[in-house]
Amino acid sequence: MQLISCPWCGPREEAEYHYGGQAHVAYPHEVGALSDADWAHYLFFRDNPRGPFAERWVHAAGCRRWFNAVRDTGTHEILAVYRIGEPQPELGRQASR
Amino acid sequence: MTGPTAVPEHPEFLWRNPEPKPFYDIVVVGGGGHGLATAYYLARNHGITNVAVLEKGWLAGGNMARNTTIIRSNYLWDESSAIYEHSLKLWEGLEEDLGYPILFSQRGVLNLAHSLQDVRDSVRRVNANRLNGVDAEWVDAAGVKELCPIVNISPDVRYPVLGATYQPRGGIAKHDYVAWGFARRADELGIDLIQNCAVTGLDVIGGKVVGVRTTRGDIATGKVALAAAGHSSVLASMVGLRLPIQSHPLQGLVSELLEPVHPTVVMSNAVHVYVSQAHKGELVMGAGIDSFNGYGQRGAFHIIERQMSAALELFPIFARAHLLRTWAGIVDTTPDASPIVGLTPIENLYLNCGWGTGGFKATPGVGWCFAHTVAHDKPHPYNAPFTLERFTSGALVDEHGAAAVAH
Amino acid sequence: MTAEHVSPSKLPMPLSPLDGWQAAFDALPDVVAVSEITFTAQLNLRVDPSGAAAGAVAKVLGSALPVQPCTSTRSGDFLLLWLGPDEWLILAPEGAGLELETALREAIGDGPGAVTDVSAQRSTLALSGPASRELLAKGCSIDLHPKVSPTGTCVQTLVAQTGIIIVVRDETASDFLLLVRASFAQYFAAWLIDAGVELTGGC
Amino acid sequence: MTRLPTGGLIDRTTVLSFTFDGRPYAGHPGDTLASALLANGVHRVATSVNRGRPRGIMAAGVEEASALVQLEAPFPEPMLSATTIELYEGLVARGLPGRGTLADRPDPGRYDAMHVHCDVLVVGAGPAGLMAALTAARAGSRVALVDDQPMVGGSLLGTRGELSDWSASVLAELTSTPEVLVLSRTTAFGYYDDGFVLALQKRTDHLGAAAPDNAARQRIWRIRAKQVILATGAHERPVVFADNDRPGVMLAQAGRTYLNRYGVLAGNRIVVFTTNDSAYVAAVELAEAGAEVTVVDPRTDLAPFWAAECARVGIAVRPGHLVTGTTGEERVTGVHLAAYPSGGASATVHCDLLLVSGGWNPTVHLFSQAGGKLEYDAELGAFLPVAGLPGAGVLGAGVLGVRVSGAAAGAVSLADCLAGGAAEAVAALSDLGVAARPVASPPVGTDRVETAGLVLWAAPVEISLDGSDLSDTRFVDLQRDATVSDVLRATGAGLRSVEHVKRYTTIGTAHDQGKTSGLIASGITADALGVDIADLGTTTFRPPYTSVSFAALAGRDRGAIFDPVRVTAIHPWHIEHGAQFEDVGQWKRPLCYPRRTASGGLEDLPAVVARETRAARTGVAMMDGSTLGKINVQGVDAGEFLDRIYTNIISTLKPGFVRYAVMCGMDGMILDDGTVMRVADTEFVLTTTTGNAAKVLDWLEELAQTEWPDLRVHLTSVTEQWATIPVVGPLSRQVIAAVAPALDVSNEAFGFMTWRSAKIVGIEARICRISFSGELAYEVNVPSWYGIAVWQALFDAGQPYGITPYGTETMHVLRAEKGYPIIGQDTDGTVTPQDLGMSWVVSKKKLDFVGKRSFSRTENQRPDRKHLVGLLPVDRSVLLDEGAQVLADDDVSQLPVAMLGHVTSSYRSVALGGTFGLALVRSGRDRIGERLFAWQDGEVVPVTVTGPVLYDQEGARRDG
Repeated sequence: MQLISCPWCGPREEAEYHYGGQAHVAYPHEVGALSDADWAHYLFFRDNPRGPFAERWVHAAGCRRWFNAVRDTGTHEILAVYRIGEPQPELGRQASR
Repeated sequence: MTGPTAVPEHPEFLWRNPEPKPFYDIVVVGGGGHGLATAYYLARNHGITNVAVLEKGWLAGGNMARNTTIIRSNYLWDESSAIYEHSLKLWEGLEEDLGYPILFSQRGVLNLAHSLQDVRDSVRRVNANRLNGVDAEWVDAAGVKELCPIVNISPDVRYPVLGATYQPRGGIAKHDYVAWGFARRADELGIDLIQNCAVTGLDVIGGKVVGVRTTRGDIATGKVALAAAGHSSVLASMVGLRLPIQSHPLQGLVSELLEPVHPTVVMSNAVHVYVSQAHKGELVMGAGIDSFNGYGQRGAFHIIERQMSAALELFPIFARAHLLRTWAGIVDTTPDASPIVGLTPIENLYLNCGWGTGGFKATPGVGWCFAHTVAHDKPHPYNAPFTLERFTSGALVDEHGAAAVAH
Repeated sequence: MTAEHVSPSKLPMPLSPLDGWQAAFDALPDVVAVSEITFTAQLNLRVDPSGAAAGAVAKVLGSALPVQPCTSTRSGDFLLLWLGPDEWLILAPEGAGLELETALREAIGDGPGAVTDVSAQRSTLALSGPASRELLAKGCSIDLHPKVSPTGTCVQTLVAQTGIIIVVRDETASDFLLLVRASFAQYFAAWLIDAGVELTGGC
Repeated sequence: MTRLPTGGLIDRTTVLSFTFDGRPYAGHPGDTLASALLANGVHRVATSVNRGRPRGIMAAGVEEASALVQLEAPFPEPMLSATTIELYEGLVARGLPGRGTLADRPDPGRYDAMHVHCDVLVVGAGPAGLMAALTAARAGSRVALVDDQPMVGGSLLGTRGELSDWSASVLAELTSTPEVLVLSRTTAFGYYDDGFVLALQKRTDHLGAAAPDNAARQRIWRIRAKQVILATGAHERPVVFADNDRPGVMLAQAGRTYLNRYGVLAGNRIVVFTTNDSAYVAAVELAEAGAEVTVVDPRTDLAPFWAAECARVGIAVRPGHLVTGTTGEERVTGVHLAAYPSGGASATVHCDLLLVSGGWNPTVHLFSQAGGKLEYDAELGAFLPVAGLPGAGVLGAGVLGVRVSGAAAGAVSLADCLAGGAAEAVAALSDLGVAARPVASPPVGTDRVETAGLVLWAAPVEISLDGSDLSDTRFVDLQRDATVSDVLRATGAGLRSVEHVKRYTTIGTAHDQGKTSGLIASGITADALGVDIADLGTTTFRPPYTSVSFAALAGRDRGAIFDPVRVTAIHPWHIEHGAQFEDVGQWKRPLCYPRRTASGGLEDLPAVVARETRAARTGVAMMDGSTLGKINVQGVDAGEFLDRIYTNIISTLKPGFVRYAVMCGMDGMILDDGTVMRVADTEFVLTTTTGNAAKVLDWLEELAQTEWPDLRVHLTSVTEQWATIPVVGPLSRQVIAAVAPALDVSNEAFGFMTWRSAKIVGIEARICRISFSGELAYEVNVPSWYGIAVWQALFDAGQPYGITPYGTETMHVLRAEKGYPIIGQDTDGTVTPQDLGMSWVVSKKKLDFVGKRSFSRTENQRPDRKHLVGLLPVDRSVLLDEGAQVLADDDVSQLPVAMLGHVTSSYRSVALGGTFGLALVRSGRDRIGERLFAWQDGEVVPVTVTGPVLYDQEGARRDG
């Protein structure tokens, strides 16, 4: 079981968290003006890379705060965690094996 | 070999190990069950044999080697039950067709209901199945006990068994035998199965795919059929195609060999268990999907622990069975828990992915339909509803919302 | 008894979520002691700790809010538990809730923040004794070693299948407060009692 | 008897009786079942799975591939290795022919789990592990040391007491050091992410029937370590030759262990077949114990020391030879020798025990699971860890590293193992920022490994096998009866990957998971393909390292505490009053309150529901609605926030008022519904459906925190804060008036969809005039401490009016008669508010809200979407099945049949005078008045389509 570092509470077991998928997918402006295809992309299409992935987690059983993490989906290693509103940190790492 | 646990021998010859040729009419990416079945049906049904199947590791070493081999077709929606039922019918003749002992055992599949809403959903599905020509019945708790005497149907447990849907024609098969049966036939028909050959790029000229770059050299081709399960997003991203897919770990496990105790297949979504006893006697079980995206082919252990608790609620006699081996595959999940099989915005590039936990049972059916799609540049009627476009129009085939039965 | 016989001046008996469980707790081995602390006032407080209202809130509470994550502060009769960067749970003596709620709402005024009475939302248990850490370790992944979780530590986490707030009241006495949502309280009590079947006092 | 008169780590003063294959035997504490059987001269313990060949004991530990037994007493347990069962009084076991048997009765054992945290976890208490643990302990670190044996020492336990005093002193020091946890009988079986190691402790198995009832029989230790040092040793591997499976063919180190640890001389005429120096010590010690020993070694450049030792104790040495086959049935009686490498049979040597050593495989399972890389070492003929995995670092969790020391890292000599253990501990501590000195190694003699071993997977074959010879008896995997020929068949079939060979032959898939066979299979495959084994590799080391019982993994999450049972504050009253319960998620909700009938039985469900609904429609009834999710929403932007969440407008609601509201997902499908009560300008209380409470709160938090962090709004769950009691029916006003005399309950003063504060029996209550039944109704909310008191007060006050408690089934009937949908029953995640005919709840004014954009997608605009409608069976005595499919035609002779939809709800109704249903039907609202057919389990029921509201369509009853 992974340890995930909540930016507030520190490292806790994965079971305390809920996963929120890709981070930095903003709700579109002026949704009424979007084409069906663009709206579908917002609704259903998310990146799914093998390697570093900026994603959201919530410390559901802890402080209930959402936060972002960059995690390598190949190794499961968490490379960074940062609070909502903070920019995604630059990472000098390469994609996983 | 003889003895209670003996299974049929594999044949003396399976396949060649050819070097890749510079050109193929069709390149199938992914040497798992779907890729091999697609290749086989391209040759068998459409007479197309200048085909390569490219596998980055060893044939059928991905999800095909990591699933729990449950076969059934009792899905809720017309679109789903049609393609899965097509597949089940193919399963029923597959041993003969492939000339390979795939050990398809139609021992029946029970999907348990534990709440009144489970019962409503189950009855709804049974009625829909029957009207779609799929064998299905609702059995009460006593009926469950009759079909599988080791299930605990006591009303005093935390989530009592209120009944189940039953598909008598469902069952299990032996996954390696299935994959190798397709592979051997495909090889016999002249298709090149190329292992240790990872695709590193797709060449697209003028909106048309024309070639594949691999770790074993560049290959020119007329058409490319992607059948790479959990890795589909990574492949699609090579041509800038984004898919509504997320790849998650899904774990499975097996016990030691045990004297026969479990005559059927039991699935329980409410307590997250599905279990059968395989041919040699081992209990084969699957767990729920890990929540996070992951290509690591491993999941979290608390999922397994929780699954064991649930299993013992249903099957108290499993208490001292032993966990012998655990593993994880990578399942590609879609927003509506239905697959994507069909054309892509790029000409001559075809997509088969998003099967989530349903891929194994669909193997012959999707191989048949995907081969048709690739050969005719047009979906087969059975996979026509499973377009990429449906996510834009909203015409989803929402299997998790409706039936809540995975796997 | 019918409604008209109820004297309006006499309140009915409140019942706590674990009413009737003390005998079972008492039957646990001597190396742990468990009891429910009933009817404390509990308020959920949301306020920006760096905002204008924080000072007024501190005045009401007699102490600044703990801003270090996973800690708590005792202030007179109040226990202030950190629940999040802008969220606290205030424990106050029985009956003090309404007055405190009013005062806190006044302190926050029109600014961002919230005060919610959650007195009956959770059951509060006191757990102490030399085996209390061992008991919790059977279902809790938090490191409750005194060096890691000293007196004042307040963590929200999972024990077995339920969420919980664990407050370290006294690290040397192995004395903990456990707050569990009321609907889970009987499950948690049953879990504790089952966990206590085999306790060594070691670990 | 083969037990020597003295020696061994067994307690000879105590005799343990046990039964094997129906025969009584005796052994001692300290024995394993295997050692006790050998002490009794029993070599054959099992029968092979497919070929029915006699099988014996080939090892002394977990790598045993042959001696599988079924335990029968004190409780049946399938498939254990006789070498891992500690002997106890009354043990009953039998040899297995390949498959175990599950008990047919419930397991009385208790199982539990324990979390533990440490700086340094040391796996294995052999010489390297003890040194590592001691070094870390003296540095003041928190240390956990786990070992699968009942006593520390590891490989030292198989020696003549080497370093036994030292081991004892280390153990004493460790156990007396605070912060050090020593776990014996504990097998670390899996490495998971971030320093998480799972270990199984067998706590009472060795006590047999004497195990205390309250003790967990087995415990899963969930160990979270900052640094892991794997000192897991190595497993000796055999060499494959013909008939290598006979009882009496054993690993050399096992023969030595049985002698030294258990005082058992497992044979009198012993052949030791070795390709390396490590087995010579076994030969010498066995000879000194009285056996006649012959050493067969394919090498010709024998170590002078060992040659001299052999001469000293009278061992005949056959250098340049190897064993190609054996004779015997129930036990080996002799071996065939051949010259090496020239081949050619040279002799047969009689023996009753054949010890084999083909070298050592480091135990790298956990390291490999941790992601560690392995590299082939041609000299050792084994895959070794390349390096540790330092600094994989979880943010904020300190440094996490995995290191390997001792024989697991390829160390051969005892001195190297000792020094390596200390050195790895120092390195691990250094990564933790702790400066430590390695503890000094105890003095040891010079190890007698002088000559390089020969890497030999299988003895060359005397006769040519064409790869299909089913009479081949050169077993690679004893449990699977898989032979060299099977491997050659696999490669001949075109297989090039070890994973394929494994699946073709099944080698490595049995109980031992190929601990002794996996590498050999790779070696034979590599030779057959003419490739380097270093490139070919091995199969994956999947967890668990050794088998773990399902019950151990389930732990205490069984039975009553398998999953939380959530109950409301009023639950005791329901029990006391005979309620039958329904599981709704984790909640127990009263389904109904059956009464005793005149005949003494209980009312059946239709009778109860008829009585309960009649009370609600004609008198007064009450239910426990406390399970509804409740969320307090505060903040100056609370109204704006809720406008964005719900499909309808909330911000216009005035304090004192309540509004029904629907929320959708981004996809426009209905997520949940409930009421919104405005408490004050900046405060609302929402209700959610029972099953969706957590999901809705999570969803709102997600939006508040991640999409709209600018909104000043705070969400707090108050689900358990409030007990919620709907009081329903035309006489409900009288009941409320009775309990809240100060409240003006008139319709004028307290209108529909408003709420008031009032005291009920002195308790401040929030009373809402909302109705989920169409009747005049009040929803009483009080702090849940007073839930029962207020419930009782309402019940008492309602007695003059015959107040009737009702359950969820009656609630469902009442709402369905009014066409009110239940989210999750009448919807399934594919249903929009428009589909339910609730366009009125979708604001046209709001610029946007969650899900709005999805309503304009092509699919949402289709005229033939499914609509919620009512269905009246033509025969009103026929009850539709919930889940019946709706058809346009009653002809179902041609499958598949086009289905229009399905029945979502169906009840018998007293108020409607017959049965009725709700259904989602394609273009349903355009079919009102049409005749359709419900198909249920082969029965076709004609129905008439109606609007969903069947009772009191004009809404005349809500004000009483």
